[in-house]
Amino acid sequence: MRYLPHTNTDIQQMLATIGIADKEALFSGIPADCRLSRPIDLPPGLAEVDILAQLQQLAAKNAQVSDWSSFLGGGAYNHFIPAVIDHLVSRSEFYTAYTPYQPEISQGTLQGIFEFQTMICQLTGMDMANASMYDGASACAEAVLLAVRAAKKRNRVLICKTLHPHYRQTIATYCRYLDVELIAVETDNGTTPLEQVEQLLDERVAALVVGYPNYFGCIEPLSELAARVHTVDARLITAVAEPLALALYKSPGELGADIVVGDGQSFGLPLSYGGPGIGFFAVREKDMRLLPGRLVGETRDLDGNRSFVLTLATREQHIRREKATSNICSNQGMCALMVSIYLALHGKQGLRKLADINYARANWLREQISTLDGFALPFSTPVFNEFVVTCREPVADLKKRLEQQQILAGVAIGRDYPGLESGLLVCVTEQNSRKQMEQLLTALAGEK
Amino acid sequence: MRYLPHTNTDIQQMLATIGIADKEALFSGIPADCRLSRPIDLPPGLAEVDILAQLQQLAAKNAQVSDWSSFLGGGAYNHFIPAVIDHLVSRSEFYTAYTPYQPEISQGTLQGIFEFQTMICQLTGMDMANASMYDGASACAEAVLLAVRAAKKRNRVLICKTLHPHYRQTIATYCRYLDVELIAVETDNGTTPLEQVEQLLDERVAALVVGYPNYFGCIEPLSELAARVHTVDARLITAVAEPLALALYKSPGELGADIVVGDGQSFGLPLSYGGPGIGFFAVREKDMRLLPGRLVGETRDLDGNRSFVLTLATREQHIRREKATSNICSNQGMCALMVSIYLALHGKQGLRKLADINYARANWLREQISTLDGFALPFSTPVFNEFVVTCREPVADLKKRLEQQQILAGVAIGRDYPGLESGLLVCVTEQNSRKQMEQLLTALAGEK
Amino acid sequence: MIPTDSRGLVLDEPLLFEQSQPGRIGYSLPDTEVPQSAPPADLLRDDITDFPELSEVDVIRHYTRLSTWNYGVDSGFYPLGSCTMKYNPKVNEVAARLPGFAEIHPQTPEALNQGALELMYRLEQALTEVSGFPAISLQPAAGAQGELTGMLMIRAWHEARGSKRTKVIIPDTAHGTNPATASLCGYEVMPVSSTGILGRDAVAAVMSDEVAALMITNPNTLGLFEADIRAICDLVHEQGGLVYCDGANLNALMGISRPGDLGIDVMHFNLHKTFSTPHGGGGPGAGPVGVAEKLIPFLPLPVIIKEGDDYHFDYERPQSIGRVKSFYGHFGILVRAYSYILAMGGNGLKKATELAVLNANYIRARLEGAYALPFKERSLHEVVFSEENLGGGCRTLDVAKRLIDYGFHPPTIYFPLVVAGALMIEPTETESKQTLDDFCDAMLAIAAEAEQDPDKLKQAPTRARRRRLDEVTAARKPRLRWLP
Amino acid sequence: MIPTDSRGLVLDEPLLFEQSQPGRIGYSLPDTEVPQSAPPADLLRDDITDFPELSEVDVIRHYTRLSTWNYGVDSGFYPLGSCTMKYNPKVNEVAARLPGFAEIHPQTPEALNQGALELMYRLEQALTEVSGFPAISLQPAAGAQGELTGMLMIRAWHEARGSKRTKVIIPDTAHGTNPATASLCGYEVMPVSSTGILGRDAVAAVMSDEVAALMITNPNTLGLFEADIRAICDLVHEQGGLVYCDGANLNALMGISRPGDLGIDVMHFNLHKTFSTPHGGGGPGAGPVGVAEKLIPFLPLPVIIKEGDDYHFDYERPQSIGRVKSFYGHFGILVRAYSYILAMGGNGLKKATELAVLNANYIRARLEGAYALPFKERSLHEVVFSEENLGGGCRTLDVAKRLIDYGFHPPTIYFPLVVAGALMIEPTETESKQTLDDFCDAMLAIAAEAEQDPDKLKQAPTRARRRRLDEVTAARKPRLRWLP
Ligand SMILES: Cc1ncc(COP(=O)(O)O)c(C=O)c1O
Ligand SMILES: Cc1ncc(COP(=O)(O)O)c(C=O)c1O
Repeated sequence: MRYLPHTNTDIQQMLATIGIADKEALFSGIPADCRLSRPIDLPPGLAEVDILAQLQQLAAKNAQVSDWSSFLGGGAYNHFIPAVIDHLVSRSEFYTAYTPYQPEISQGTLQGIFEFQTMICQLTGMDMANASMYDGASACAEAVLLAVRAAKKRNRVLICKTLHPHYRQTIATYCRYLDVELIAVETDNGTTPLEQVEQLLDERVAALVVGYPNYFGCIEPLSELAARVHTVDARLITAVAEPLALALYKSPGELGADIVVGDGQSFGLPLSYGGPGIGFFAVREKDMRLLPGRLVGETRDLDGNRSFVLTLATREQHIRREKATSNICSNQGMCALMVSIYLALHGKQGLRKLADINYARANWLREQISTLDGFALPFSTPVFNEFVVTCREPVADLKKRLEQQQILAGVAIGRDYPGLESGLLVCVTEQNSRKQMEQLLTALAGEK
Repeated sequence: MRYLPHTNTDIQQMLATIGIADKEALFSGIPADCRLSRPIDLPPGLAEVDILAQLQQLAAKNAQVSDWSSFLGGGAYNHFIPAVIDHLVSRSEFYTAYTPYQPEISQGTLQGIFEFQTMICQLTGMDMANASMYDGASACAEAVLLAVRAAKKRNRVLICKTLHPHYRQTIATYCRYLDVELIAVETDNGTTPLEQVEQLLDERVAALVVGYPNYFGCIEPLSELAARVHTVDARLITAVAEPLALALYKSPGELGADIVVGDGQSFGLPLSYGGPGIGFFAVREKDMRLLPGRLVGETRDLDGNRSFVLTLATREQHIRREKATSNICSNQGMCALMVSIYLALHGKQGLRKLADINYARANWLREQISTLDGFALPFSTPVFNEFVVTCREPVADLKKRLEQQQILAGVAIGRDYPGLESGLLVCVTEQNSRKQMEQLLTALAGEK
Repeated sequence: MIPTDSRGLVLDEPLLFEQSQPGRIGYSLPDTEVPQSAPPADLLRDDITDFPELSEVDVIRHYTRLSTWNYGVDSGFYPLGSCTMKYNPKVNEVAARLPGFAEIHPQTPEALNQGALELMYRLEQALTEVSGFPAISLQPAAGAQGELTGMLMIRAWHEARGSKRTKVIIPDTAHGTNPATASLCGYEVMPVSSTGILGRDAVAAVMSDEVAALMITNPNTLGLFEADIRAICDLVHEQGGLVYCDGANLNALMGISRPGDLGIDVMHFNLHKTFSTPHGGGGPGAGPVGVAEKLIPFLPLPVIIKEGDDYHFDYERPQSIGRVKSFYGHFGILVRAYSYILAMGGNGLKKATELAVLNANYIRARLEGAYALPFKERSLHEVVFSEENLGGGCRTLDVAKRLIDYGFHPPTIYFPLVVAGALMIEPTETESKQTLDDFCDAMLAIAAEAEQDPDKLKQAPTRARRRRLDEVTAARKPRLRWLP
Repeated sequence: MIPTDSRGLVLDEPLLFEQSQPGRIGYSLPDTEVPQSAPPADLLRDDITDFPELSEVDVIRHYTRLSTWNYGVDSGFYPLGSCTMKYNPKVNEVAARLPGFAEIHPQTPEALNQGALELMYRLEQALTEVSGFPAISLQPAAGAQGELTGMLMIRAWHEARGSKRTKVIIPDTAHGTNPATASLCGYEVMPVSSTGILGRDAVAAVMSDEVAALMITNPNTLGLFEADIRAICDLVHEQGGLVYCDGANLNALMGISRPGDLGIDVMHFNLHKTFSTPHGGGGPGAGPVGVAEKLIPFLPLPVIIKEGDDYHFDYERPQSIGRVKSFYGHFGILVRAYSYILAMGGNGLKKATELAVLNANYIRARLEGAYALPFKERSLHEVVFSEENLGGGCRTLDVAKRLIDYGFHPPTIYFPLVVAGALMIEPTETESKQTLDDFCDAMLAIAAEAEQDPDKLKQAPTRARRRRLDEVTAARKPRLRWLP
């Protein structure tokens, strides 16, 4: 076996050094009634060529977005990934390393994360960000926990229904057995109505959680929400599933958010059927010691050279154990690196330009669809690169019909939003050419 | 433009430092009548995504061997390439470096080539090998030049007709305007008849060039040829287009060859429509100072540490100019590295086992085809993984017919071998499963 | 041989922001293709302040140089205990990048991604076979999330039965994620101290009808098999509790013992340990959970099911604890793990375990004496020494840093907490005897240096990119981002 | 900023053979699937003596470590004159690896590989547009083989006209491949000395009816445009000769001047210089030739032609010089070059040239004075200094080695031969002003060190993997392979 370097001679010599007769004796500490008495019932190992052939067969049964016209978004975005990213993250010093516990030989990872933390701050307009969370949904759930912990006696959290359903569900799971009361905030014209928020806000509320853009692709009135939330000293948690929007729209930080979480998949991570994504988590200075997860800080070494190191570890499980701010240990280090490379490559200009393209195309398509017979726009609020249309044709039928033409028309939102059964969430990125959009329009119009 | 880092400010500052007003002035040394007075008439630069789309369209028009059943060989061999190779050669310290002129910061390339030279010696059974040539054909032509130069007054070289036609043609081109007389040696039973060789050998002959395996896949009687060639003190040049054969068959060195050249493409290089391949060139000690191309040798640095360095440069064009042993400058460094990784990974056992698989499959198929009506084996000499069959059906028709079934049946040899118009050269590697071979047999038998 | 003269050019590299030049670009974007448009001006953002502006070559050099300051498994021996730093096969990386895996969208109708679902289904089956648990969820993102998922299921199971237990027993050898997870589930942690191996009696002493579960690690973080495991499970079960197993150390057990057969109710796997997926400088991992029959209704959403030849996600599971993250699992990591299982086969996995244990015991045999061994039971995949025997006033940290000068990644240190100055060495099976010998030679040399020339240790590392860092200032005056 | 404190862990690594262990394996092979068989015993070889036996992880670590001892363009500035070490775009690497390019067999019928032929045809057209030559052959493997191909065509042209000329004029600034190539074509070399720029008169003085051709490099290896080129071409043509142009320096001319318009008869391109394909630690390159009308019949075999919408290889070319290698061209390199042209577009190529020339002149402006500039004409893409002004008895070699300590790859040294201790600096267009400033700062610091502390130069490098090597012993007692 090519991954196992032991020759028979090696094994014999090693057993002799250990002072046992055979490999069996290595397991003498395991009681007989704990032993598996048969071989593992899995097929014998395959040659590399056969592994790839088998996997290729499975891969061929999937609908690659490069072979389809895909207008799917809803928490995972089909953006182009420059070749540079894979080239750089394939450097094994990065991806075969562990969490940088030994800073003297981990400065590459550490400086990379420090830069990631910085760019997340810049994008979100916040003071500090951690080294990553699993994904946007779990980051959002941890943000709720932070807010509740920070607010001490308060245990209510308002969750806007416009927040991505997976985020809402994950929050619910994380809070399941904790003393947290989750209260849903209804929806109006695709965003969160300020009046209802005002009604719900009181001294029991620790935080309000809102998407930006929200699940409908709409831009929520963040600064208005912030103003109201802050009147009761609660925290505004903003969740960003499509962070490219932050290159075009005002940052949550600028608008008054207290915590900004989200998923960085848009920035250079393959769709990969939804995982791994990468959660980000940014806060104001005041919440620094409540942050979950790893943090990299700047310091100096004995020679006075600038260096980076994992810091404020007293927040973390390996030091604080049951009192830790979170149980997270492994995070999404490699994904953070990919995001950083993506952001560095696009830079200030490129990210804005890319956001402009996404905006222009999506809004063009939105307009065009709205002129088609049988389609309407339920919401008038500004959007970024995603929007909801309602269709006269049943959404399931429409989707099926378009699949015949190799088009993935969008995400049906009816299951998550009773009352919006006719709604289709359509996403447009720079990967959807005008030609693709025109084909979509023809196909949509083609209803018999 | 993302490959061009200059900002406008940079450019202005640089022009000021230079002391000129604009970029135009940079070209003041070029007379007006030498200037191009119009823009380059090529389309504007494309975005990365569009480059890949355009290239993918071209790529889609080609017959990938992974989508076809390919029994093509004839100088390029479809062997499996382990993932490790691409991973390692993608390390940019290797592939973005130049020829290792500065050994202090090129020990990676240098040790890699030293190991390559060593493994080529081990495989071929020779004393020393150079750092690579362009390909087998040009290496073979340079071997002829070496032999003529070494032999001083002799200018005749015998070329076996069984040698790969491209090798023969390349030799002819290289010798076109030199005082070298090339004499063809005929063929018998797929190999070179010793009697004819005996007749042609005399004091005018500098060398005989023979393939091993030859173009028909047959194993030439190397030691018998060597014995005869050496009676007149000429050199036996052995050319190996499928070096995997050397893991199974006796090495040319062991059998008496004086020069062994060939192409290493089989060892981990993609087919890539025939290039880049990699020429190798191995000689006996006596010819060391006549070797063309780069050579890496072992030495020590000032601290006494073992080090590697380009050596014996006085043979080369940059020192010896018109008296150099060759004009070669760039060689196939990255390919040499790929070959080395491939050989190191397969190792002594793996290479033999792989050769066994190739041999067993090819010889099984050869037997099976020979039992089909309408097919015959023109030669009885042992083969490695390639063999000639003759077909009753016109070869061109047969090939076309099988292409309908997504089968590339083999290489027609009639154009290069008048008299063998019915010959098809069939190659079998570990990439041709038994199932593929059975399909080929069914298809062959299916002639109406 | 010990690489004592290693040295070479390692280049400096400032922060991205420090290199940025206004107007420099590294992107390459297609045309807009439709009329330009923009959101209302009051929503529009200005420039992203201080965001970097670089060319492609700047970015390439930046990360290329950064990488050279790092040490990975591909650089050399990385015996980081509890982390199972085995070789990450390169074919797995190719597999995960196949366009039919990397370019598929999670919102695609299931019927159009049957290959992905089938792969995950097959992976679940393989994990079932290796672990003995009848059902698996691939959903959790990493080990700690697997723990959370598992403990939430335990709590849901209790609640479904109307049982309101409040406590979880956790041995003092446990990883920090165990108590942190118990807290996240609203449980109070009851530490129990073990003397190497957790005795049934120790558990009995604290077990009660207030205890919802025991969280145990097997083999534990000392590298020892919990020999009383069956009896302990019986005991906990008898008293109405459940048993969670931290499966981080499964690399010691493949083909040897199946946690699911021993009475464990739920266990997480770390695919990034046992199943060779890369650690990525911190992640992403994958932390599937395996459960006993009784916990199947509580599995997180969704669950893959096979109906006829078709694969689906099942969301209609009323007792489920719900969703713990978006979509389903770290698919890209799952592909790698499945590719590994295909390469190894059943026998290969067992052989991996045997050799991992052989390697750990070989190191133990070579170093015992020079280094103090607090627990004498037969080691499995890792061995834990203490700093007790060190001369010259040297501590575990000094040994670790000195190992860097010898070209090795240090072991895990100061964990588990029950060992004074623990040096937790897990070689894994992909290391050869030669590598182990080089490492042991270095360890022995360091032990001798501690006696004779302790400054060598205390000043170490001197050959790395950086010398020891001022971690105190880092924590006291945190600088967590660059500012101009 | 100058990276003066760079340091870090760089690991040792023995030779493959020294690590080999009998019986260790790194391969993974499919089953034989048919009955085993073997050739006659007397033909069978024994083991390959001393061939390495390693595991996959051994191989990975070996080459990973080796790579860290190297310096590439991605590591830093690499101003190796005449080599055009520009950035190698990563998308080109992806392009060349597309299965529809990498996995196609050269013996496939042309009708089945139309995409590959079309790509090459389009590349030829692009090279035609950039260079002004009406026809291109992509066949030659590298620049030197392009030279051979071109000079053979020149000779074939002469012979076809019954002309038996025997000499070739080559200026003393020429690259070694020029005279070596002329010899390979059976020509006698007539060196002609130039004072920077080759004067028409200097050529006239040696031109005769014995001269088959002039080989000229434009811009020449001093980085200067051969301003008399038109007159020289006219002169040579008038006297029945042809003009070969070494096109290695085309990076100075794109969009500015087309060699094919100036009277040149044949020129080779170095795609691995001007068109950004990687140098690969020595190769592979690609050395297409462009020819004037009169040489088209002599192009090497085969030639790509387009008939209707179909692309073919034409082999029926009776006047062709024949084949110079197997198959057709370094296709994998051609794909990269074409991908580069697509990325740059016509304007981008011109801009590349302008910035390459700007960069060279900027370095010249900053260093002139501190370093002696033997030729004062306006530089194009590179600038050549001499060692004349160096203090402290330092030589060009010392400057080069000291640059390593500053973290830069040295320039080309001691070439061209006409300059005493030449320092030939070619920055290329992909380097930023910041990088050039860092480099110039280092060069100026070194010039100062030469005066004040020459040992710094003479002992350099001290920070690289190795100090200076004993090259004399290497050549006197060559050890060209490992032996046990
Ligand atoms: C024993 C043990 N349990 C749990 C974990 C947590 O796993 P993860 O990092 O995948 O969340 C670890 C990881 O270090 C561990 O070693
Ligand atoms: C001026 C000049 N001519 C010719 C060559 C030879 O080119 P190649 O190395 O591609 O054979 C070179 C390469 O260094 C060169 O600089």
